[in-house]
Amino acid sequence: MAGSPVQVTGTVLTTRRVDAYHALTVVAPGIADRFRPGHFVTVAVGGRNSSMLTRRAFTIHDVKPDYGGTVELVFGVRGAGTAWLADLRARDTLDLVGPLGRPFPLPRDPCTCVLVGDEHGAAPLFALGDALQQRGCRIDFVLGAPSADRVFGALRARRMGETTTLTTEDGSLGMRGKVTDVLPGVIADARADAVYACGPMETLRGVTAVAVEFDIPVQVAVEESMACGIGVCMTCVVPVIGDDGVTRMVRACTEGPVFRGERVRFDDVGTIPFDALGAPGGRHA
Amino acid sequence: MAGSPVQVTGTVLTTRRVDAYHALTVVAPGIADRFRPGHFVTVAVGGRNSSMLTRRAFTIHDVKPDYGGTVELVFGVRGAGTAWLADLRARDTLDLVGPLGRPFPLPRDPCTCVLVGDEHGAAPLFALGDALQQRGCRIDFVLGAPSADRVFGALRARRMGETTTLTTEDGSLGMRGKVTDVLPGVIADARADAVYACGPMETLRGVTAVAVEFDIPVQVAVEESMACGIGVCMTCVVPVIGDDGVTRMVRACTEGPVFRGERVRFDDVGTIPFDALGAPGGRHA
Amino acid sequence: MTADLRTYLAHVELPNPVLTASGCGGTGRELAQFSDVHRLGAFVTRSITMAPRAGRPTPRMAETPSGLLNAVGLQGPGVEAFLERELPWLAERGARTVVSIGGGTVTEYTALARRLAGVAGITAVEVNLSCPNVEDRGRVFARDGAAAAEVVASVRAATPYEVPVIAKLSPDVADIVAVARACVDGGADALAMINNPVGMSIDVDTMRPALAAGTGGLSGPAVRPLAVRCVWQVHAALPGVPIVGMGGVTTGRDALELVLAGACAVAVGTALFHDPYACPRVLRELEELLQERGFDRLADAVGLAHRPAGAQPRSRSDLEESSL
Amino acid sequence: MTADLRTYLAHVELPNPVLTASGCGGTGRELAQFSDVHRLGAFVTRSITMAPRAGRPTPRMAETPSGLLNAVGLQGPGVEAFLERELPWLAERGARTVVSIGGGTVTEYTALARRLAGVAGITAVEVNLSCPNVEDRGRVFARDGAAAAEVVASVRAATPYEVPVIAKLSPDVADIVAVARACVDGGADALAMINNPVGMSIDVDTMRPALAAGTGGLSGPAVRPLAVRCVWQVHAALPGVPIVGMGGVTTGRDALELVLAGACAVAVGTALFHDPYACPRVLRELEELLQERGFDRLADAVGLAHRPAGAQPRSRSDLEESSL
Ligand SMILES: Cc1cc2nc3c(=O)[nH]c(=O)nc-3n(C[C@H](O)[C@H](O)[C@H](O)COP(=O)(O)OP(=O)(O)OC[C@H]3O[C@@H](n4cnc5c(N)ncnc54)[C@H](O)[C@@H]3O)c2cc1C
Ligand SMILES: Cc1cc2nc3c(=O)[nH]c(=O)nc-3n(C[C@H](O)[C@H](O)[C@H](O)COP(=O)(O)OP(=O)(O)OC[C@H]3O[C@@H](n4cnc5c(N)ncnc54)[C@H](O)[C@@H]3O)c2cc1C
Ligand SMILES: Cc1cc2nc3c(=O)[nH]c(=O)nc-3n(C[C@H](O)[C@H](O)[C@H](O)COP(=O)(O)O)c2cc1C
Ligand SMILES: Cc1cc2nc3c(=O)[nH]c(=O)nc-3n(C[C@H](O)[C@H](O)[C@H](O)COP(=O)(O)O)c2cc1C
Ligand code: FES
Ligand code: FES
Repeated sequence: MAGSPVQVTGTVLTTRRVDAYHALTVVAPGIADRFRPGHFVTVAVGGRNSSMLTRRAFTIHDVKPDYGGTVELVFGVRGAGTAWLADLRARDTLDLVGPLGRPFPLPRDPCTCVLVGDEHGAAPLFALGDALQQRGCRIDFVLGAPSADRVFGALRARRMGETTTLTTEDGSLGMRGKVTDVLPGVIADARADAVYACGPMETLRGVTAVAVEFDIPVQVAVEESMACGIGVCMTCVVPVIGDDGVTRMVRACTEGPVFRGERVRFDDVGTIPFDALGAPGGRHA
Repeated sequence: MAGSPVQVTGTVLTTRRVDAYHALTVVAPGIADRFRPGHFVTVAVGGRNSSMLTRRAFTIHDVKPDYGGTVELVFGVRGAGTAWLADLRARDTLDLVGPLGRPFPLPRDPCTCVLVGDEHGAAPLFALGDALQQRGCRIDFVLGAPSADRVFGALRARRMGETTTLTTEDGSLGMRGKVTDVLPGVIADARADAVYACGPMETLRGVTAVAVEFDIPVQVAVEESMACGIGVCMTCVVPVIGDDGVTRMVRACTEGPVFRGERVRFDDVGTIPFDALGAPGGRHA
Repeated sequence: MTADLRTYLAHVELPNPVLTASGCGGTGRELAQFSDVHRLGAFVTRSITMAPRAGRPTPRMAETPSGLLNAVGLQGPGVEAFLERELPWLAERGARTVVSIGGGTVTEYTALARRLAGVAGITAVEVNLSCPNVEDRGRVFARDGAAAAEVVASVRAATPYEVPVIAKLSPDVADIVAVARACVDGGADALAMINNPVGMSIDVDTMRPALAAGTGGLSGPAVRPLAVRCVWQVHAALPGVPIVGMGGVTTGRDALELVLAGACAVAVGTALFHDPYACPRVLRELEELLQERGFDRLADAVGLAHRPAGAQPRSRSDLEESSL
Repeated sequence: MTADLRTYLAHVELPNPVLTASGCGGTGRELAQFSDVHRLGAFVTRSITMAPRAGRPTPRMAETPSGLLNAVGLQGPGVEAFLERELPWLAERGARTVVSIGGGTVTEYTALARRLAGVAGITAVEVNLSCPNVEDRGRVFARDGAAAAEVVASVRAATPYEVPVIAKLSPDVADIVAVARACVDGGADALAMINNPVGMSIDVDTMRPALAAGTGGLSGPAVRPLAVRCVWQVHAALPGVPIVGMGGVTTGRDALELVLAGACAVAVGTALFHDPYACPRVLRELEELLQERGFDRLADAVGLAHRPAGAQPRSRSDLEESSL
């Protein structure tokens, strides 16, 4: 698929706030060149002498050809690492590794796709939407969040999508509820052929259930805690059913983060399913 | 002497380079108010989430009344902490605790004092010189360093001192040699009554030996590794002979950093002298 | 409503759970420049020895990533000078004082406990077991359950009934629970953990150990995961025993972490070197966190992380002790 | 002139002393995207088990100050799949491969050693002794000298003479030297240290352990002082035994620190997660530091900090092991 990932010390070009989110554009030619929608990068946080050892993972929101290639990340402040990122200013440098992960697979033939983004999960959907539209696909957006300020990209979705449906749990924007509440209607109305989704596990589980109901393929990008992002540490695993029907604990960073939704055993995330390959006391152990 | 130390989060007002040194002026009213020459501050380094736990100690070079009170520090880059400090810019904030330590005692009556500063040891001597001149003392400077760019404050010394003698080990400025090489001549010429010295232990040892030779009092400001600077950790001790003739391991941060030179057992720094109070197997143990 | 922060070391009530860690608060006078010592849950003294001790040569400290190595070597004036000059000052200020004691033999600990017995103003006696046993080729008492228990038993016997005896343990043992159990069986009313694991740093410029003493004790946030683990394991095995948790506490969140693991009090050590106001700040932050989480009493949070909360998604897996 | 960086694990020569740490370099393929695996001193595999293992539930990692907790639980495909799919790839690339093995019983370790015996492309066998001994209520082998020695002896017996056996030790024991000695007496040709001490972190928001497994192994710069101390102590006691030092190595300076303490090779673990180029970078930095200090050979720096340099002012004090 894409070439090898690279490490880049990039200069921050711009920083901006987008409602509850921060967007950082960083010069990173080697990463921008290889980008496919769904790729992510990991960034070092805290500067020299930081007590924070692990890189933070962020989906690439956008790439631009300026300055040889820039990548844009969109993130919410969650803990100390994202707080540090939010304090970066233009001309600071940022250490990135990427592009990482398995990007979204694209359909061969034009079809209708629903793109579901929950909170910052919306970030990768616009580059994906572009790629789909270039292949002649129709796209429809469903974006949601707990509240209006955390719905990311509504304007852009409205411009790009055939339809855009917004949901907030507090009803401050769009329909009151969750993306999964409105998804069946959107799929039915659009006569969608496929679903792409990005967001918390619980959302992806719900989206997958809906897609399975409609018997259409669904690609989900999962978010698991990652210590390395490059496939060496085995901390990011999720139980996924293989082509052979066997469940394995596979790495979200390299085999994923994009998986076929129905292959991910969402109910068993956070456990080792008893029938997984190598499960304690399991048939393969 | 001075009131209690305080913790202040001060704004950096200016940063400048002075040859091999960096000078930082920080708004810190509570510290500036209480300042006496010889006091030091400790500063937190590395920012939030820093892996560097211990504060770094710096003599206060100068205080000014601007903005309610500022302190100026002068330092050379040595390791990660001073490298971080050197990167600070105006408007950044710095967390200081001070004023700390026992300042230089001043003579009651006007007299002639030689002020010896080796490398950054020169930093506290100008405020000291001011105070001495206000009491009608004559002051003479001896400043030294390995090379010209590390001699601090030569110009100011020339303006303030009756005489100023500079030494460098490489001969790039003033006399080739060390401050201790020229000190006897300066004392003799000035008919000095007292010596104040600040610099590495080895220099203080030499200065003390010279002063003892001339049988004049000498006050030295020592530099020992300090984990707290406020007297609670006991890491900064030096062997010092008390009024009762007993050697004790005393804290450089609270009993010092200024000591009467002849009371410091320079030859035994880095050891526990066998006759120190509580020495292993010693008479008090 | 603010949470009830009172806590108990055995039957002794403390108004709040934030203590100084032994050897990190000086004589109390130094900290008093910044905040009142009587507002501490208790002031814990540096480890007091029979005779004056000059300690180790310098350098006594080296910084490590998120940690500090120290080799102070129990420098102090000896028990007589302590009782004469330090304890009365603390008592006058209304501080609750936990006297830490250190010795090289069981006899020395016992003599110290006897000397302290009946002295007014002592809230508890903490037995620093991380001292080399001169009768066992310098093996540290805390690394040998039997030796630790012997010290605790003799201190307990020499100490008045109403003064609790706290045994302070080191993490660098194969089985902290076994040592804890031995100390409790020996009569310890409470446990304190962790003392510093032994570490070392080498200066790559001088190519010699950074500390004059070679090795030193590692403290600070770097060791917090070890402290949380020790408190967790010991609380799981001995849920009735009060634990003073310490090791890398710098914020109220860190304190709460130890409380949730099973500590009913926490001590602040190395953080004091960075922030002389750390104790009142940690207390205030802890109070806020408890309030945010709806606790009426600190006591309800003690060891809470052991109790699988039905609603929590990750609670299905059982929690075993292994790094694998 | 650049220093001669060759080093020896017993009689096996490695072109340079920088290895990957077990469990931190994946299968080698992942790192090969960034730099050649044959340029490593050696590639150390994650610990291979007989049967496939799914490992522990997630979350498997938690960040701590300058440290990382992990509870992966030896996830892997089992020895057969390893020999079929992973080792040949490493051999093709010209990597020197140290195969780490892990088991729950002496029998399992022995079976693994037998299975590896005679397989081409194995430079050394590393015995990960930080596995719970299912026959001793889950007590980790590395915490019990006798059990560790038994494993080592049986692996040694099952392994061809020309393949060195490296015993990998944990720091969380009362006496690392005793365990090291037992392993060497049991036949270990070299020692590797340190594996992760057991730590824990509690999420103060969920009020539950941050790792699904509860406890986990602590790694990264936070533990480096423990690693330096262990290497120092073991090298002092067993100066002839080659030591692979690891624990928090992120730079050439860190590597040199372990070398000066007594390691003849160093492994890089957690740092790879942050910097996938860490191994060649650490090697380059180490090389520069050796050169700056005038070393002709890496070997001359090994354990150098033990030898009191006459000229050094701080060398008067003797170096004892105690945190006091
Ligand atoms: C593939 C992938 C893509 C992501 N893309 C985005 C994005 O585009 N925008 C965005 O806002 N966030 C994204 N996240 C989540 C983001 O990585 C976390 O919010 C961030 O790591 C939190 O760091 P912190 O220091 O602020 O929080 P802390 O909670 O202090 O982090 C502590 C540790 O936990 C890890 N961690 C915490 N939360 C997460 C999480 N949700 N996922 C993975 N690791 C976590 C951190 O990496 C760190 O090691 C993504 C995560 C993954 C795995
Ligand atoms: C009372 C006092 C006053 C000082 N005044 C000045 C001054 O005015 N200007 C100046 O340039 N320097 C001064 N120093 C020295 C200054 O504190 C150190 O250069 C600084 O701490 C080095 O920090 P680092 O992180 O750059 O170095 P590192 O070597 O990385 O520091 C590592 C650790 O060692 C300690 N340390 C290293 N060197 C020293 C030292 N020389 N003295 C004490 N601790 C040390 C640090 O505090 C830190 O804990 C003073 C020291 C003391 C004790
Ligand atoms: C400089 C220093 C001196 C210490 N002295 C003692 C002591 O005398 N007695 C004792 O029991 N513990 C002593 N300790 C250990 C602390 O009390 C505490 O157990 C340990 O440092 C962990 O807490 P912290 O990470 O908050 O510092 C000392 C620690 C430091 C850093
Ligand atoms: C994610 C992870 C997995 C590990 N897996 C193993 C393993 O399978 N076998 C083993 O012997 N050590 C394992 N270790 C321990 C490392 O090999 C190494 O001993 C330790 O992490 C210290 O080095 P570091 O601080 O450079 O990571 C693992 C460490 C980590 C962080
Ligand atoms: S994050 Fe390390 S293997 Fe996926
Ligand atoms: S630096 Fe802590 S007592 Fe002096």
